[in-house]
Amino acid sequence: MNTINWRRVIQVGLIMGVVVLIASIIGMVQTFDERDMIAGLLTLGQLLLFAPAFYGGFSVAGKDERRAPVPTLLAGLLAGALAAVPVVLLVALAGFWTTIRDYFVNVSPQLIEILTFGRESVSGSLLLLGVMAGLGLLGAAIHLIPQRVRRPFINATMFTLVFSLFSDVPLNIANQFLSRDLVRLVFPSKGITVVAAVVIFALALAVALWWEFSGRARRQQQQATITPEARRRNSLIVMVVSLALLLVLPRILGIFLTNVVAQVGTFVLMALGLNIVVGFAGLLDLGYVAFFAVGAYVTALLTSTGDLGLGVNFWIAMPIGVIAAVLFGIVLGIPVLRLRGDYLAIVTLGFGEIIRVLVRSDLLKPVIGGAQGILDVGRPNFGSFTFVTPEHYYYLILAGCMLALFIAWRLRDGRAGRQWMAVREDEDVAEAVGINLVGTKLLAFAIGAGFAGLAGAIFGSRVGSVFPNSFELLISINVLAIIIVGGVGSLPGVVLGAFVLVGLPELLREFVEFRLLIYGILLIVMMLVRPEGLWPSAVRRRELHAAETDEPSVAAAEGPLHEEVQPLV
Amino acid sequence: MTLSQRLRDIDWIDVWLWVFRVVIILGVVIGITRKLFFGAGTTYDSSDWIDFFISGLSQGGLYALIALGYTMVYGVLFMINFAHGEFFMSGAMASTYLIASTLAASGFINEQPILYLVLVTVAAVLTSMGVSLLTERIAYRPLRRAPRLVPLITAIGASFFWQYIFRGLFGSAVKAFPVPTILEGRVNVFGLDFLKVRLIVIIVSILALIGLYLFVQKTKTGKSIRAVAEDKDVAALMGIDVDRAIATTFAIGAMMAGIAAVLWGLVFKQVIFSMGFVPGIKAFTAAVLGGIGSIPGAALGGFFLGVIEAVGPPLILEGLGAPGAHQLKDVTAFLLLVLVLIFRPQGIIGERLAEKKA
Amino acid sequence: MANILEATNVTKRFGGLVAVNRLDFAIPEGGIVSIIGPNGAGKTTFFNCITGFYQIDDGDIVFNGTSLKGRSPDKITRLGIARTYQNIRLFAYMSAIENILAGMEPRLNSPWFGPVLGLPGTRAEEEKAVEEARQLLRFVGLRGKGDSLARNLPYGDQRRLEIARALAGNPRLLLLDEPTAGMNPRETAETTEFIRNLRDEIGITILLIEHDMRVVMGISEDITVLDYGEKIAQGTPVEIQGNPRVIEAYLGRGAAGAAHLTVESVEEPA
Amino acid sequence: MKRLSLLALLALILSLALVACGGGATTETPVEEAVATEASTEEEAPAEEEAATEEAPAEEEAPAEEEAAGSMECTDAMGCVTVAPGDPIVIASALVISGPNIELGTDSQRGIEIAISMRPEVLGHPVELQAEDDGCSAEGGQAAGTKIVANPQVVGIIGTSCSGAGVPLSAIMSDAGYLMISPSNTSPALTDPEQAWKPGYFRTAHNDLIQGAAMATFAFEELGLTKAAAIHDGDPYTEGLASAFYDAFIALGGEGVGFEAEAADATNVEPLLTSIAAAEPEFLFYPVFQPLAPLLTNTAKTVTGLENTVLAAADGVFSPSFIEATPGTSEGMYLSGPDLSFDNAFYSEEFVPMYQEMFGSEPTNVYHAHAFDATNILLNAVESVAQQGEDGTLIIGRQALRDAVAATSGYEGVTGTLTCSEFGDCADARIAVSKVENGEFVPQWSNAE
Repeated sequence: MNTINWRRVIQVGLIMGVVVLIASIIGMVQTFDERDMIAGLLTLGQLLLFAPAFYGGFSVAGKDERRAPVPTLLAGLLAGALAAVPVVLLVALAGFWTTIRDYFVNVSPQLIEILTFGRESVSGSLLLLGVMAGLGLLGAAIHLIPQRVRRPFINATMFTLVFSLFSDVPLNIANQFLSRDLVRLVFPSKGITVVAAVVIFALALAVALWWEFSGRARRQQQQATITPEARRRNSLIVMVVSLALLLVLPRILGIFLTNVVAQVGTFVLMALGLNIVVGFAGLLDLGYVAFFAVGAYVTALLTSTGDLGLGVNFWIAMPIGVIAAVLFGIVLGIPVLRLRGDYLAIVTLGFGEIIRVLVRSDLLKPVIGGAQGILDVGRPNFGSFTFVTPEHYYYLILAGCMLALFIAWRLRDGRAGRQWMAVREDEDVAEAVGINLVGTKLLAFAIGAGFAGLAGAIFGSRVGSVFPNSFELLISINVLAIIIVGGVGSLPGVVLGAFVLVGLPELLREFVEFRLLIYGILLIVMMLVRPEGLWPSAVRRRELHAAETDEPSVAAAEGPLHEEVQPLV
Repeated sequence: MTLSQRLRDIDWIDVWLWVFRVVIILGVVIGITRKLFFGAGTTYDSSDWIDFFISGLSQGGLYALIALGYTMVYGVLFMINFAHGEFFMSGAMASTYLIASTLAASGFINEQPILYLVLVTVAAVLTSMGVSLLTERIAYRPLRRAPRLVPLITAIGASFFWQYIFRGLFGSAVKAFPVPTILEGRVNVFGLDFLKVRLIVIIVSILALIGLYLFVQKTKTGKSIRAVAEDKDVAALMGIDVDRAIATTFAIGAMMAGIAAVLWGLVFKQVIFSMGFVPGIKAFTAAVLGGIGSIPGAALGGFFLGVIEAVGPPLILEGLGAPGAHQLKDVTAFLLLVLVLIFRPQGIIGERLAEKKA
Repeated sequence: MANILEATNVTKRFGGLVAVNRLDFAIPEGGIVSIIGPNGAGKTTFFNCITGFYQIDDGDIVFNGTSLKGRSPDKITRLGIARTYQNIRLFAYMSAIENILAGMEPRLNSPWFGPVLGLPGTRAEEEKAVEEARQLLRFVGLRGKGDSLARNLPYGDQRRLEIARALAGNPRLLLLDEPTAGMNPRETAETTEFIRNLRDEIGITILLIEHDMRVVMGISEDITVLDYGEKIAQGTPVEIQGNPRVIEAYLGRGAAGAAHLTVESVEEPA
Repeated sequence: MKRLSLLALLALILSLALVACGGGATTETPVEEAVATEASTEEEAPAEEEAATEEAPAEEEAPAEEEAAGSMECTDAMGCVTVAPGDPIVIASALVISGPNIELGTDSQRGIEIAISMRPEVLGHPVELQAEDDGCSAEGGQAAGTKIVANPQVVGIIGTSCSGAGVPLSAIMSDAGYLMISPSNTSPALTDPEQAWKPGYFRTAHNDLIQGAAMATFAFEELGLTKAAAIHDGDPYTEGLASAFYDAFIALGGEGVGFEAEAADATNVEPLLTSIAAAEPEFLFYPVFQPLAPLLTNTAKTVTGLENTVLAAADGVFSPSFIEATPGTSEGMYLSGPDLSFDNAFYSEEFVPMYQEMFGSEPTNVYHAHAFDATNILLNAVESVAQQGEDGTLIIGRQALRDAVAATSGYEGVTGTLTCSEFGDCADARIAVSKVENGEFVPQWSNAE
């Protein structure tokens, strides 16, 4: 590429500029600016501001390996600068339109200050323009580095950014093992110190370079020559090690992170259930929270020592809660499971909303506490040992997740899994080969409900009280987003999805306000770009990329199946 | 045939569905009887019932206008445009914050009330259309050949996206929608006492519905939309620009949502970023009630739902002795949706959906 | 020979349109019977009525002494009726072997929780099923293709796989909806031979819808001709070839006197 | 891109493992020692504490304790916080600082920040605030509580904002030996030993029962109205307050003509109000939030039968934005809330100007004052119980701290004179009722008079 594709440069630059503008004008930049990543140097808000410029530069430079440096750099510079133009205009606008805040509430003086690096508007704007142009240039310049250096370099940078963004994780771990003074040296209040960042970057770079230059080739070779037995043995070792790691995890993480993991685990449990419904059987359920609520309320009512409760032992109440959720799933499922696709989605949404309204209603207040919820939910115990701390619940949830994973895995590979897959692919034909549609769907629905009920039972006990506002539609959407982002139908994907969508926001409380916005963007982007999810199941991957990858016959791609079968998500 | 054989031949699902039907019908009958003949709960006089009814009717008009967007898009693409409620919200928010509040502050609102309403409506309609076209272009069009649930999921994503973009732009507070003083108060028509704004809503929504129906039936654009709804491939062969027709469908739906947004402001006098979600679901319910894909169906479903929501709680729920009856009106609405989908999926006046569509 | 399936007075309406009108129809056990007729004559609709996909409005269909009226498709399949589709409907993203295993549903009895508890019965049944599925694959000539996705198989293989899936449930009656549609003459001949073998070797009764007259006339023992949902003729291939009503239905009224229905003249594309 | 992110993830996990292993190796000895010390501490303190007590604090305290061991011992039944020389005294906050109720939480947090800035040093140590988010929900309170008790340096918690979050948080902090003072929990359950009360729970906010009773008294006695109705939206706060009012009104001898509920996200409230109007109430109390409160206010004016009904709401909407959202229609309405016309000069002359200076706006809610008082009570207690070493080390006993807060009596704060009850109700429960006149809140009446 020796000439600049001006159209593309302008297009990319302006798109990035609009992204930056929107992030600024809706208050994201300002809110995220309170999060230090590298103390005194970089905040999350600035990252949000600068990343598009960098990416713009990176993307306009293109993928062509043989390119002249000057046009490449020029294109990057221009794209970066263009990405700054909309916000610079915003700064200018805010300069003379003093009442802008009456209209756009987040265009605050603080935002302008962030955008202009605390200087007065003209020099600040120019600085911003310069910085973003420079970043665009850098983004483009990345392409000029030889690939073997480039990759480790990018990886090390990413690692440093991720490390500093989620510095809570290493901080809490370090707190477990190191003295406080030492910890403070690396982690001030939030984020990490500049020196620490440099050290971490250097270390990461060294590791990545070593990996790139010495390791990669050899490992790839090994990978190729490995025997199936050895692979099986390796995966067994991996499983044993990870299980051992899971067992000692609370010791490593400390109480706060353990609680986060327990929270993630609750969602893993629910997502495993919804994954059976949506991923295996292809039934979109938007009212999934209803079963979570049933499990939580039934268990809470049985175990609570308060006015409404019966004071039953948790170990008796929990299975009853699960069974209640399953029965509820069946009772609801029977009428709705004859509906198809999107109608089912809407009806389940309606049921979820009905449950949400009912749990807080005056109608059921005498029974389930209405708005005031249920207090003093019972805790599980073994003899005189009672579950209290997040650590205890971690093990309970871990056991629940393991059980659910096992059940989901065995069912998927068994007859039921095959029936679900057939129903998902073509209901009519599935019925015509002798599969009882309602029974098969009901089974998925009931098992999914059971997992959610279990999650609810543990949730109520862990939190110690049950209030209606824990059962909003949002939970359903959250769980759905988990399985979509993780990979529909994929068991490891579900776990990964829960960590990304529940664990990360838990670590970044700043996200909370923008959580749903980010979910919305994620759902759209995932569907457009990577519908199979982050960690897709083998089946799903071949479904969504069958046409691109494996083509034993060219004719097949054009065969009658192409139009006919629509695998549901 | 032995007893056990007979038992095996019984479809237990049908049995359960019958039980379900009977329970619901019994509930409704008992509730109404107790209310009307045994005076359960508060006693209402006839003017109260008329108030319930009119209020429900005008609310239904709003639902109907929003429902049109759902029904038209469903008719053409067979997808539930979950984000349609946000198109409605965007029109209301943008027109209130950017136009209405400025015009109200300058006193223009009462000097030129008609012009004020026109300007606000134009702003709302344009915003709704813009948001809708942007959504269609980015989140739906690339997925037109994808499995059906894929666009539904992007639609859910788009719904949250717009909601929180507008929250970010204008904040999370309630904003007053300025109403010209001439529209305040009541008016007497045919011996019935209407709030002026309620009457306006009912009239405007009926006019808009008729106008839209004629548009779709009579104009060239309307015909091309119907052709695309019948069969996209054939329509394309006939020289119809399918993308354009679909975009037009979205734009028309959004236009109705924009009109609904202004009417909404006149009635409830306030806007907030979260205002689109619940009306969106309700309007979708209305569209399904009437028979999704049909314009008169959406209208009928909207009015029906509005009236049921207003009259149902005092008439049926209070009759059954439920405390806090109005809190449960969403339950009535969604139960109605569930019942219709289970027992009459084609809706009140809808045609039976062909196999490939259902 | 006893009739395995008897349809009496079967009527199916869609709104105002009568798709199948008062049709009487019977298939003798072990026979190969065909239904022909112009497009839209109601052939596939009648298939759908037999398999329970449509509920018939009037009349009755009795299979092996049991009325099929009001039964759901899965129950009918479990009674021993299997079918294929005009436009192949495999589970496209399942492998060939999984498709056949799905077709074996009517014969599988292990409970859903079997795999979770590791019940020996379940495991034995699964192992046996996989073994039988592989045999079936070999039988239809798809040896070694068990793990490819159905959608990636060549067209002819897909047809065969669909038949294998239908056979997997050990049906007594097999309904084939245009099994040679889209095939070249050589494949068509092979398939015809294959169908005949099915009856001769396994003893399955076969009901065929077909447009290709070579196939129909070649293997059918009895042919029923439908037009606008009504039976206009029934008989042996020879009888049908000479029937003026049939020629009229296919070629229009004017041609009736002039033309004699030959095998070539009615061949039409799928 | 995919490989890249996967690699980054892998690297993160690897490095975590490295940190963990490396850390483990170098500090093995101290940890063992810590365990040993922990054991000995426990022997000294044969606690009523269950097996589940925090381990982290012991591990952390141990080395520090050794330094100071020469001069001081921790004799507290529930353990101590040791503040090394130069280290800050850490107090935590658990307030709603995100989501729809953000105004409530940030306002309280500002109260805390003002209190800290007014007394930057306590016993020679700076005061540091660890701010957490209670999310205004049970799980939010649970998460915030866990995070706070993971830090053994925290002496006490100011929070939570919402009662729903307070329930799990009070259980967690109580088990861990901490104490909390809430500036805005008003649910009666939290200080009811039969329900959710836990040792170590205190609050400077008034109990709902008091506000409900005050509003009832105002309506029945001051305005002389005899027929009242109430509406809530299913939120624990609004339901609690509405029913407290309704019960108190009937107890006073008035007639309750309707206790209704409406969804918080309702749109068409006209049928509800028509229903209520049919019962002809003279006084209608709806202590709900935005957007329901303005919606009810705007609609009530147009409903036949409610023209002369007196409308009233509570502190959930006691803010200028409510008046902006109800132009004209809220005129003449009554709003109840904590008495902010505190007749001490300190509040109006020092506190509010300071608030404006630090945060650039008028107070957005009422509970900043309660948070301010809560912070001061906590810091006073720290001052009174801390053992001070020669080098400046502080040892603060947790049980002693609770006792000191519980003993608060006649404390002159900005919200009045505070005395803590046995179950942690410390508020000087002065409720004021204001009337909206010409778009301003004009104080009318207070239950203190």
